[in-house]
Order: sequence, then structure tokens, then C-alpha cells
Amino acid sequence: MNNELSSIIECLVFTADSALSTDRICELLNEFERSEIKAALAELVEIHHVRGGGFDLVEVAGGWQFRTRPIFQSYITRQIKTKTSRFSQSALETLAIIAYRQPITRAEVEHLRGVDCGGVLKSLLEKHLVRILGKKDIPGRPLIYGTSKEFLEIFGLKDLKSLPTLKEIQALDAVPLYERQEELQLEPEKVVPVETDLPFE
Amino acid sequence: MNNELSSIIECLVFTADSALSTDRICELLNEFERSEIKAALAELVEIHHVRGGGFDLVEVAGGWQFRTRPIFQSYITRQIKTKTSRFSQSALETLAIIAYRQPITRAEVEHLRGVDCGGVLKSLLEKHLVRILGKKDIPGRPLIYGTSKEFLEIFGLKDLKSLPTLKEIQALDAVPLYERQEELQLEPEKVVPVETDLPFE
Amino acid sequence: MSIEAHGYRDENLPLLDGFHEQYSVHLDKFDGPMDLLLHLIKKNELDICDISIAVITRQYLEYIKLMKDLNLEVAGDFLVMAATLLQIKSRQLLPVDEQEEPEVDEADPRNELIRRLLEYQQYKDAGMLIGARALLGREVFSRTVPEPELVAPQNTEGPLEVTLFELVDAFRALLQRIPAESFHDVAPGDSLSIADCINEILSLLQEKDTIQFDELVSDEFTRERVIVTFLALLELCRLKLIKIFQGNGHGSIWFVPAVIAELPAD
Repeated sequence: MNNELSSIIECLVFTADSALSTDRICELLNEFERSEIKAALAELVEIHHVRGGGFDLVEVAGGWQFRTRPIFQSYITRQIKTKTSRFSQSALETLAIIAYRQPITRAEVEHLRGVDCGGVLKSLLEKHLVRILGKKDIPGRPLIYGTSKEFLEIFGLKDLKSLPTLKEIQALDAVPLYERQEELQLEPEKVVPVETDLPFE
Repeated sequence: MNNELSSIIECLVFTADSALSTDRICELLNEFERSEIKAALAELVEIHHVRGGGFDLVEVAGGWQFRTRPIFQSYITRQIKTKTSRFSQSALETLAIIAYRQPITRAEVEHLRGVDCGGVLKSLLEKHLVRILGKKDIPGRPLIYGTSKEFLEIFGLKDLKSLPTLKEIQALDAVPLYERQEELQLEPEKVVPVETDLPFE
Repeated sequence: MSIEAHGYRDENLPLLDGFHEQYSVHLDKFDGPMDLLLHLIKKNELDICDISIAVITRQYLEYIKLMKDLNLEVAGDFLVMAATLLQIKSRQLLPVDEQEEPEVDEADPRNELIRRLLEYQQYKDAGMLIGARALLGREVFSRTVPEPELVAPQNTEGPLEVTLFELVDAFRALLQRIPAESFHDVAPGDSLSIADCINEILSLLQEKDTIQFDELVSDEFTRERVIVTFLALLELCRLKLIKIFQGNGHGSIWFVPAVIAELPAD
């Protein structure tokens, strides 16, 4: 890489303690044009992708971050503990509803799920995956919820638009649900027994 | 890099929380020979040196670590200077008391927290999160505090009325089922409006 | 996952208690009545859009009975759905009133339920897709070791980063720590509290200089609201935070901030 700007950006992303947004990079490197910075970022993504090392430069939650490639998971967990626990089905369902329908009230989530969601919501709030957006201007002024930046970070999503569209989901329906579940059970690494951090049930 | 071992080592060094010694790497990857690991490490150093990016793989006291290259030091400093600061627990607590109990005097805040709050209060005033509303009409005429407009902006609140009440947050706690049913009867707005015509049980 | 596999097998279980947890684990697999309904529809190979209410209702009630037999608490949500199913079933059984014009014949009573099921299934599937992603801290990892220079003391110039929930939670934690009697108005219930009203007025006064009493109560003109607003104003007046004026005899009440903006002397 003979482009100094790319190296500088690489440095900044590498030392940042969370994903670094393009805006923030532009702010820090105000002697460069935004277009130059964007080109350098694209170049960096390419460089790391091509060299195919242990980590990649990825765009998540509106920012840039170096992340290890998923195939090396089993080696990494030999030395560090996994911090994120698997999410229960009710947590994922609730997250999905909030993600697609935000801003949304607790009553609306509960209507969709047909079940009380207080415990799940609180736990998602504590995990910072969901945040309070304010209060809805209707009688009773209920709180309204939305997903957080951490939600995008943890699930590796660039932004809310990169959520699978509900249309894609319908296409997936061609495969009966139970078959998909059996499929999941066949993969031993995917069945993780404990859910220590998220006691949703 | 077509060497998978190199990628695995890269992953381990990347995610380790301190420099990783060669011994430790050999221990973690005991399916590989020490000589292979040493060769892969040398290869990695070479790869990163040649590409000349923002960081290098270096051997520091006790082990291997990715380190940003010193020539970029000045850019990293820019990042530290404008890093987002997180709230300390005491600042958060003091701010919460002021938000929920305003107008309030410093003595009242300290009574609730049980500790001196002068320093925290000053820093909240400096950050413009808290403002002085006036003086209380009691002996000594102590200053009374309240939250500012910036406070509302930071928390994305339309007005103070939009602050979630404690009751709303407490309502998120999972309540044992039998209690929840009783609560339903007590709180008419919370009962799901439909589907009540058919008495079941 | 299924009732058949784990439920009926041990009907004569001598020490039900010991297996209680095991049961509840399997039964809880259904995240609510919608989830259970979807399961029953799949199991019976029914089309969501043309479900047999009779079959589904029977199996649904059997499931609830099973939960009760196992001494499991049946969540109210499951009972609400049972009522809905029975209601739909009974409406289907009602003879069609021949007197009524065929034009206005009622929509299929199942429609609302079908719509909800389809919608629920979408989000359930979306949840599965999201959950199948490589998660940070689980399948993928970012760098954890901070650059030595970055460990330097944080300065306070940068923007603040804190969530509303953290603020509320801090207050809640505080309330749990201190004895309840320190607070007189912690749980105002659903009714309006004077403190809330004071907050509201203070917040309004940040936006404009004069406010009319009527403006404060116009949204919600109830006896309680008027009284609480009035008490709040008296309190604010006592604290010398506002000044109150009234136009002629029975004219509007106006008030303006009476803030002495002084900096702390330290």
C-alpha cells in the first residue's frame, strides 16, 4: 500500500475502541477531502479482503471496524471467552419486531407477539440493544422503543436498511420451518446449551 | 496469504488482550509444530512490513502484538482528544436525581446520595447539563438546580415530561404470572382491549 | 419441542417435582400463544390461510390442559388466545341468518387471526435470520487491547455518550439503595403528580417567556389536571421561580419566569 491516507485511516480504525464512522474520520482528517477518504476506505476493504488474513475491515453500525473472520471462531475462543450469549427465540422475535417496526410501544410489540414482553424488553434495554426513543403522543403517553447502535454492531449490520427485507423472509418460507430447525440441530456448534447472560425465559 | 496457520495466529494476536508469547501461541495451537508456528510468525511480520499499512506485527517484551506505526502518532492523538466521554456512575446518579426531583438543592441531592456532590455538580454545570434555577426561599437561600436544554438534547427528549417514569421502567420487570393477572384487573388501560366477550374459565 | 415427545410419556411419573424443570423447559419452547398456534398449524400441515379452527382449537386446549396437569402456570396470554379461538369457532357454528342479505355476510371470522399469524410468522422468521448472523463477541471479534496511548486519561471535551435507560436505571438503583421513607412521592401512581407538573412548566418556560394558565390545561381539561397545575404553580411561586399575573377580575392567569440566574460562588 503506497497510499499514505489509507495507512492513516487504517491506524485510526485500528486504534478506535468502537466502529469509526466515515463522518468521524472526515472530522479527524479534515485536511483530506471526503471523496479521497471514501476511496481510501474502499481500497482498504479490498486490500484486506484480497490478502485473506485473520481479520477483515467491515462496515458496521455506520462505521468501520476490523473484525476477525467467522471461520476462525473456534481458535479465538481457545484464548478468550465469548462475550455475547446466544439469544433466546423470544429475544430475537422481540428484537426483530422492534427493528422493523420502530418506533414502537411495548403494547404494540405484545400485540404482535401475543405475549407479555416486559422481561424481554428490560433485558434488551440492559444489554443496550434496544433504547427508549421517547414517548408517544397518544393518551397515556407510552414509551416508544427502537434499536440501538450496539444492536447493529453486535449483529454486524451496516445500518437498518441492511436488515433482511421481509420479502426475502417470505421467499425463505418455501422451506418448511421444521426442516430448517432440524437442519440447525444437525450442526453441533450451533446448539449452544447455555444462555448465561440473557435469562429471558 | 494462503497459509491458514498464519491467519489463525493473526486472529489470536489480534484478539489477545496483551502481547502473546510464542510459547502461549504454541500452547493454544497444540495441533501445530512449534517450528511451523515460528515460520508463520516470521511470514506474518514480513507480510505486514511489506504492505506498509497503518500497523505492524512486532515482538515486544514477552510476545507478539500489532502496533500502529510511530509515524502516525499525531493522528492517533487527534482521536484521543475528541473521544466521547462516558458518564461516571456518580455523575449519572446525580443527574438522575436532579432530573427527577427538580427543582432541588445541593443539600437535598447529597442527602439522597449520602455523599458530597460538589465536584459532580460542578462538572454537570460545566457540561451545561444542569443549570441553576434560582435560590430557594429558606434560610441560607441555597441555590436550586434543574436540568438544561442540553440535557434534553443529549437524551433526545422533547421535554421533561417525556422522561420515562420510574413506574414505567419498573413495569418492565417480569412479574410472576399470578401477580400479573391481578395487576391486569387493577390497571384498566393495560388490558388488551379485544377478545373479552367470551368468558373462559 | 413437541408435546408428544416429552409430555405424555411419563404420565405416571412418581416424583413429578424432580422433573418439573425438565418439563417447563420443553413447554416453554413456545414463546407465547402465537408460537404455539404456528407449531400446531405446521404439525397438522395446514395452510395458515385456511386453518381448521376446530382442529387447532382442540389441540390448543389439550396443550393448555397438559400444562395445567403438569402444574405449570398458564400465562394469561395463553388463555386470552384460547378465548379467541373458542369465539371464532362459535361464530363459525352459528347458522347463517337467511333473512340477512347475502351482500353483507360477515367476513370470515378467522381473518383477523390469520392476519396476525402471518405477521407474527414474518417477525419470528426475521428473528431467526438475525439470530443466525455471526455475532460480535461470539463468532467474530474486534480488537480488545487498547493502544497504549489511548489508555491516557480521558479528557472531557468530547461529546457525551449515555443512554436514557442508563439515566433512569441509575435513579432506580439509587431508590433501591435508600430506605423508602426518604421519598414521599416516589410512586405517584397513574395520577398526575405535582412534581411532574412542575417539570412540565419549567420545561415550557425554557421555550417561551410567558405562559397562560389555560394553555397548561387545554390538552387535558379535567378537574384533577386543573388542581394539580394550580398547586404546581403555587409551589413554583413559593420557590420564587415564577411570577403570576392576572388580568382584570376573572381574566386569564399569566405567569413569567422569575429566575435569578446566578453562578455558583466557588
